Amino acid sequence: MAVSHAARAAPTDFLAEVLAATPGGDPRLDRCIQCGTCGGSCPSAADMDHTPRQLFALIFAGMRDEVLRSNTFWYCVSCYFCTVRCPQEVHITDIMYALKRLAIREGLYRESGAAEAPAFAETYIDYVENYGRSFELGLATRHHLRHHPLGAIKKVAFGMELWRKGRIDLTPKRIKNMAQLSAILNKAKELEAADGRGGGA
Amino acid sequence: MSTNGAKPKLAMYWAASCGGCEIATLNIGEHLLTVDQVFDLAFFPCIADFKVSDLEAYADGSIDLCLFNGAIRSAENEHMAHLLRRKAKILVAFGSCAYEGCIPALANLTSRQAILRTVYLENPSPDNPAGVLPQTITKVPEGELTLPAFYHTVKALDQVVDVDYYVPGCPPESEQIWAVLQTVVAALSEGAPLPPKGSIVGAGQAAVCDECPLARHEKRIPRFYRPYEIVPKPGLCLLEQGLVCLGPATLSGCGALCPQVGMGCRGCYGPLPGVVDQGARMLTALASVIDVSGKPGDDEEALARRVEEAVSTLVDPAGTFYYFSMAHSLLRRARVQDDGQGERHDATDHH
Amino acid sequence: MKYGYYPGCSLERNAIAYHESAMAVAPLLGIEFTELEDWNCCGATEYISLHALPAYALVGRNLALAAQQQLNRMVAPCSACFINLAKTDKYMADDPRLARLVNEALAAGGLHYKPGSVRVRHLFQVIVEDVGFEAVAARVVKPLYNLRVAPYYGCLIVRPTLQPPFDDPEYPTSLDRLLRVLGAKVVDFPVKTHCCGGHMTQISEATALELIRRLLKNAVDYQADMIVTLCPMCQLNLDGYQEEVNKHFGTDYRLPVLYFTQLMGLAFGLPPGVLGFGREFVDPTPALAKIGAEPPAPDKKERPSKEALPMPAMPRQDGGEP
Amino acid sequence: MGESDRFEPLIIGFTCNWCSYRAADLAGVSRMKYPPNVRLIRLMCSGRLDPVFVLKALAGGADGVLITGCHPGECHYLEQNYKALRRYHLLRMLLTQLGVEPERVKLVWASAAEGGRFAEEVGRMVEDVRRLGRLNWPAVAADGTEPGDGQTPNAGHVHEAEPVVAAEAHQEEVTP
Amino acid sequence: MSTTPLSPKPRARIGVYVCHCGSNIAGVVDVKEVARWAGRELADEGVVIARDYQFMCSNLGQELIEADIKEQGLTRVVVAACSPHLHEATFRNACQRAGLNPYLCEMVSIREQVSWVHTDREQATAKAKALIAGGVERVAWHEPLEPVIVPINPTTLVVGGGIAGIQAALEIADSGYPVILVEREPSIGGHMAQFDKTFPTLDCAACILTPKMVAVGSHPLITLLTYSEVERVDGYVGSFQVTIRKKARYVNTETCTGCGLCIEKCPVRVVDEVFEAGLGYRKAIYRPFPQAVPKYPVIDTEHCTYFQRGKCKACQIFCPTQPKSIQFEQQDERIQVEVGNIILATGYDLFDCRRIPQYGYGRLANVYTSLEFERLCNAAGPTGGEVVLRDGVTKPKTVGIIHCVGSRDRNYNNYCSVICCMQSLKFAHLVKERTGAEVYNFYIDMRTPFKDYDEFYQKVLAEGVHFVRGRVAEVTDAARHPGEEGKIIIQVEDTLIGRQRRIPVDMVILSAALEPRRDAQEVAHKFGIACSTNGWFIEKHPKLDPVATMTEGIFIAGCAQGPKDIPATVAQGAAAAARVIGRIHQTRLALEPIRASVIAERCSGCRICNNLCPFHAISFREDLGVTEINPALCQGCGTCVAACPAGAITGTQFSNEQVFAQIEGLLMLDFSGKPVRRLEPLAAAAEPAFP
Repeated sequence: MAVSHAARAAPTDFLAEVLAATPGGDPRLDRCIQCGTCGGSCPSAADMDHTPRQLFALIFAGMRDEVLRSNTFWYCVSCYFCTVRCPQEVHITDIMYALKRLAIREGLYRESGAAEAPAFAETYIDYVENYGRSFELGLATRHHLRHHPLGAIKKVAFGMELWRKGRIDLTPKRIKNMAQLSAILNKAKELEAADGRGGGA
Repeated sequence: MSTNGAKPKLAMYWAASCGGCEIATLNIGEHLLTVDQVFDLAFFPCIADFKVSDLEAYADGSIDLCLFNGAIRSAENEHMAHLLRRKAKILVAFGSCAYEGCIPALANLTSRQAILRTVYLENPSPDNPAGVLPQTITKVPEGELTLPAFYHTVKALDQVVDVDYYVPGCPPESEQIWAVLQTVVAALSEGAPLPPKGSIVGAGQAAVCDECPLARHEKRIPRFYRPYEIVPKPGLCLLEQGLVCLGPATLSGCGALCPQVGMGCRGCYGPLPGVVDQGARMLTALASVIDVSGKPGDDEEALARRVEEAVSTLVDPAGTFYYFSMAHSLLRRARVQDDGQGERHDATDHH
Repeated sequence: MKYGYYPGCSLERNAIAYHESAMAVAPLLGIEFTELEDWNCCGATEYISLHALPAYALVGRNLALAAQQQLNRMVAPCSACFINLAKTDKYMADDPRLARLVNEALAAGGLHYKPGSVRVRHLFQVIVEDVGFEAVAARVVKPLYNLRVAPYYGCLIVRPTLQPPFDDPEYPTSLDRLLRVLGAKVVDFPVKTHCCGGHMTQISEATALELIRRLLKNAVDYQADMIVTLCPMCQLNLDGYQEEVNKHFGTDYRLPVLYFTQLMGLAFGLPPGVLGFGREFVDPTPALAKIGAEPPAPDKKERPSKEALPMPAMPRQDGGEP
Repeated sequence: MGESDRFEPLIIGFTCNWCSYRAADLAGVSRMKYPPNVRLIRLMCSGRLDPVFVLKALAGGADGVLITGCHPGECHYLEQNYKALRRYHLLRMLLTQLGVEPERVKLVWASAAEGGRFAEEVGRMVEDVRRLGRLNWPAVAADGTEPGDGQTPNAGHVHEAEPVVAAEAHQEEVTP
Repeated sequence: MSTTPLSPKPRARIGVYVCHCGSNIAGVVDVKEVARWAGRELADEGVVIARDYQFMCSNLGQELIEADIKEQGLTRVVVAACSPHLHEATFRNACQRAGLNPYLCEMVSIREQVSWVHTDREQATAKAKALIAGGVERVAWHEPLEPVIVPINPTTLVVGGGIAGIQAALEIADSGYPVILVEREPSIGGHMAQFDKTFPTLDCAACILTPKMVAVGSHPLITLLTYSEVERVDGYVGSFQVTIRKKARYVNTETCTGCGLCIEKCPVRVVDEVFEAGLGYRKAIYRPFPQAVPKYPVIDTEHCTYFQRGKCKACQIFCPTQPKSIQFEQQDERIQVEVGNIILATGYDLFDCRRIPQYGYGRLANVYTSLEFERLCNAAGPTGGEVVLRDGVTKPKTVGIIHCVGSRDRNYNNYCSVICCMQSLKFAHLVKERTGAEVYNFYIDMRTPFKDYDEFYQKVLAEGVHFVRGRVAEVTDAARHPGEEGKIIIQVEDTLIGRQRRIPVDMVILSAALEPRRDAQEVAHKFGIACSTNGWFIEKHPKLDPVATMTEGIFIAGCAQGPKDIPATVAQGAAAAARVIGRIHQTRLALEPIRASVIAERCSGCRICNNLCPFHAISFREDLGVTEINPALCQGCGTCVAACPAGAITGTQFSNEQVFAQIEGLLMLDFSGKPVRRLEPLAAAAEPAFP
């Protein structure tokens, strides 16, 4: 397929960028032998525009934009099947996380089919950063009101059902030492920004 | 050899030592009478009042035999070594200190300044608010007071003067001493041949194990123990029980006294002749039989960690392996910083 | 046995049934919990999708607090919390750089965490490893005879295999064995470690519903009366979204989804009231009604025909030799 | 500090005849480049490596010693490199006590096929030892008298400033 | 009572020869300067002549050295050129021709270690000088050595009766030397005997193997010990003493005619885990297969009713021979044999597919291993060659064949098992041929090297077999759609279209990896050889010496050395045989005199060294209380030399003196080549002013 030269970074650079953005020891991506075990194992492969394997091939080819525009990693459910099955012990799930972060940093995810995922994540961590705990009701409602006002009705019904069964709070809980948590998270973000490794830690 | 019928002259001097060598010498018992018959005591400050001036008065080479014990730790020691070398026909490095540094040379693991500080400042006993340290020259109204310089590195006798023979041991065994004296006497009186210069005399041929009655087998040591940690099984080689014993690396001649009472050999008779660095020999021997191995495909870091664990049960290798031979070891001393922070570095410091 | 307890956000409310039943059975197994003081959310799979270091710092705070409160043996009942806590500890150990950065961040909150100082395990893992099947068996007073259960592990309790893997990441059998000990009939459940859809319910519902359908279908194919889970997310997706699945695929599944702790409680003779029953979307009472007083007759093996070829020997799942 | 006047450490390397010496050969045949600071001695096996060789080299003026052998489990004499490994660790303990930074004595496994690894490790070690500075043990052993302490008898060689001893210098940075 | 000190450095007349190697060395090292320097500065060290020359290894170069030895009366030679692994032999021979003991020559590598790895001319030259100084100092301590000569016993032990061992045994025996062939199982034949057809020619394994088996059984020079295992090995190349345990057969092979009546009458049916790979049955008294060599059956006591419950004896009752050939009282016997060389052809084990649960083997009835399938389509197999499902009757309509099961996977075996691709192609062909089913092959990379292999691939392609490039993710019976009900579904990414596919089939065949024998490590230790990280026996050199090992007199052949197909296995069997025959022809063998020895009077019997030698060369003489080293067993590694706390063990060619001297030499020059001021700090200093 025709790829404009501009879209193609020097192969090794992008691979290096991805590796650097993946913490937790050597992610071993450079060992990939393109066997497809990941793509074969993935429960949501059907929804992905590229199978993980293809995505890796694109990374090796240095096709940065195409990779970061892909919806593949947004459909990753982090079930770790690919990771434990990979014959080369590539940390695939972690790489998917890394790609999500890079895509967000580059603002490219919006073009991917799964524009909502990051939004949902944002709403989620909003609560975590303000309360220290997640908050299902707020999470679900706020997220859905924002992104599908219509679908939200259904969601609210679901929420009500949860509430009826005593499975949901109407108000979020806040941890005691929120100040400490905020300090930690802010410092962490600062470090991450300074580091400029696409959040590779 | 001895001129005009006059009795040959014997000298015995102590440098940095504990006096144990003299006591061992006097322990030869009734043989002392023979010694007295055969020799003129020319210089023996430990048992009679001799002055250095007396010694200086002798013609060079006029003393037939000098037993020099003690290490060279100060300028005075070295001065006396040179003096006695001049005066004596046969100079013997007598006992472990003179031979290879012995306990005094363990000071080489730290620095002169650390020692002076410990002794004159940090000890509970001294009352030294001004923090005065000994100086070679101190001016006082009456004039100048002098002290011999205190060396940073303790040396063996043969590291400052030429030595004819070595008698190992801390102290040397009395019967060995007597045997040595007999050879010399034989040489002096009947002109019997002396052993070649540089020989170790008053010792055996092989290692201490040769004289050790404890049962020995193939060795596999999973970890080491310090003497207080276990009660050794009687009759069984201490090494095999994980107790450090320098017997295998130490010249025989003592009759393996220590191992027989359940105390590992400390190595006071020094290495076998021709062996460079007794400590290293013991180190390599012990390490070789540490019972940590692996199989193909083992994680190399994990393997290294297991080995490190096992060896780290051997506390203070330097002090253990160079108990007596520090001055004669290849490295001779520890490398310490100029500020005199000469504390010995605990082996567990490194990762 | 004393453990630190990290409930995680779900168990506070949505999975409160899990929390209550866990608290009810724990004392019978000699387990004593001390809840981690002022714990915070583990970030689920969301936080790490946006920021790496803050995500690890977020979890790092929990670990640091645990160490500070001398809770060196932590238990997390939620698979996602468990994996986040355990993974952060391991990655900090494997990646000194990460460890340094996380600790720099923690320092801003006056905290520090030394990798390896806290061992985090899943509640189920603790029951298997520390309590043991014998001790569980000793507690059973009302065996769950006749109840056909599909043992559902989900992904995160067996994957990724953080040291030491306590069961097979593809085909674990410890939950099967536990349920057998409780007297239930465990059906073969090939998809026992497949994904429940996770947070896809929020992002791409269609994707999630298909994953849920696969699980429900397989359980039904093997005539299970119910699915037993170890994880709040799995329970919510399979139970709460079952109606949605039926609408979406025109199916008619009515498969209760319970926590293993709830079944333990029943087998231990505890009243359903203390086990958080009544909060399910799919009513389990019909299924539970099947529980009989008598052990079912062992299903007879039909003799293989004389032409049939022998099958390879497999290890017995009760841990014994084949 | 310019190329010209930067400190050039002298390192004695020990190789086993079957793996690491052949790795060195391979590095040569493949024209890989590494700094000329290492001078090799061929032994039949890393099991022949007598710690006394290391001490001898250091005492004789070497700034570091590189010990190489076959990977564990691949020793051509089956299991002798395990002995080398044990000796190495005990020796490091000893050297640390004697004020020699452990980095100055390094054990590296290199198979006959790992010419690249060999070259890399040599380069790395030269850098490490250069950082640690000159060892100059002959001067240490000769006298080691600290200057300016008011008493320098038969003042020998001026004792040069020593680097901090490894034991303190190289604390694991991550976990205090 | 007195012991004398160290011996002084011996005086020597040393010649130094520096090679230009064309521009290989001279291009970077100032060779002429180096030679000049050596002649001038190393004179005190004993150098009497130093020359440089274009190519020292050329005849002229060698003659130069020979001439100097004769005319200048050189007693030592140092050649600074390439790696000793290239030309040490060359220059040693030159010395020998000139009447100088070859071991008085030392090589210094200034090409591989200097000119080829360094660029700065000055620094390279300096290093070259230092290396030569090291060589000069060292060579002075060299001693003349004579090779260790050992006689070679003409009998050879072959361990393992698979095709590799069979080939080796026949080659040696046919050339007129006796062979003892030891096989663990009741019959020789190995894995090959289990196969149906062999790729790529598809000729039947039995048809080509049986004649060889018979030849072994009837060969006058081959002693066949089946149902036997080697227990211990003593001695060394030329004269090994081997202890072999002959397991009780409970059948008297003297009288047994192999009629097989006992087998027929035996009431106990047992799943045959070995020969039938668990797919078929045998009796408690059995012969692995009809063409077994030898033909005598054995009793499997674990399942025999008589041995378990003390009654039955059907086999004995019905045995037609007089006296009866069934002997329940038979015992294992130990036999001692003397051999000169040993060939290990112990083969491989098949990967246990249960270790990959997602492939369903053991849980899903119709998932087979490659070995099971071999038996399935073998005319002599449990189904008489019918390719059917586990029910024993149904023919599959769709079959999936999965490559690389347990191979090329860091979770199991991180290597390619070599034979799987061709084997899977063979299976595909056989399935088509026998059932006409649709066949899918799932592969990562199709590897068909070697003669006629790729042609076979072409043939199978033409037969309409489907090939899916992708490593199978899972094999499951969990149906998602009506079309999948009752089938086995193979889930895989078809990497050529980049989609996940689920392909329903009736039968799955797993091309399982070849693994080292479970006891390979133990066996290796018994014979004093090594295993690689993957567990295969290590050859002496991967390319140039693939059937020899580091232990003199021990050779390896076949899959014990690594996965390989039948042609390669046969070739190795023959190669090992050729090496052995060569040895036997020499009648005597000269071993490198690099050996350790104990100075008895210095040995105190501390026994530190006693368990350090993997070649069992070190033994303790209880009577003398000292340790001894057997020079023929010693391989010269020097570990004991380095370990002896008393310095009582010396090693020729690598003595402490030699290494010390070399260290001193290497340190004579600093980095830039300037001589280091030899400070003698501890020599008697001038008498100090007192105080």
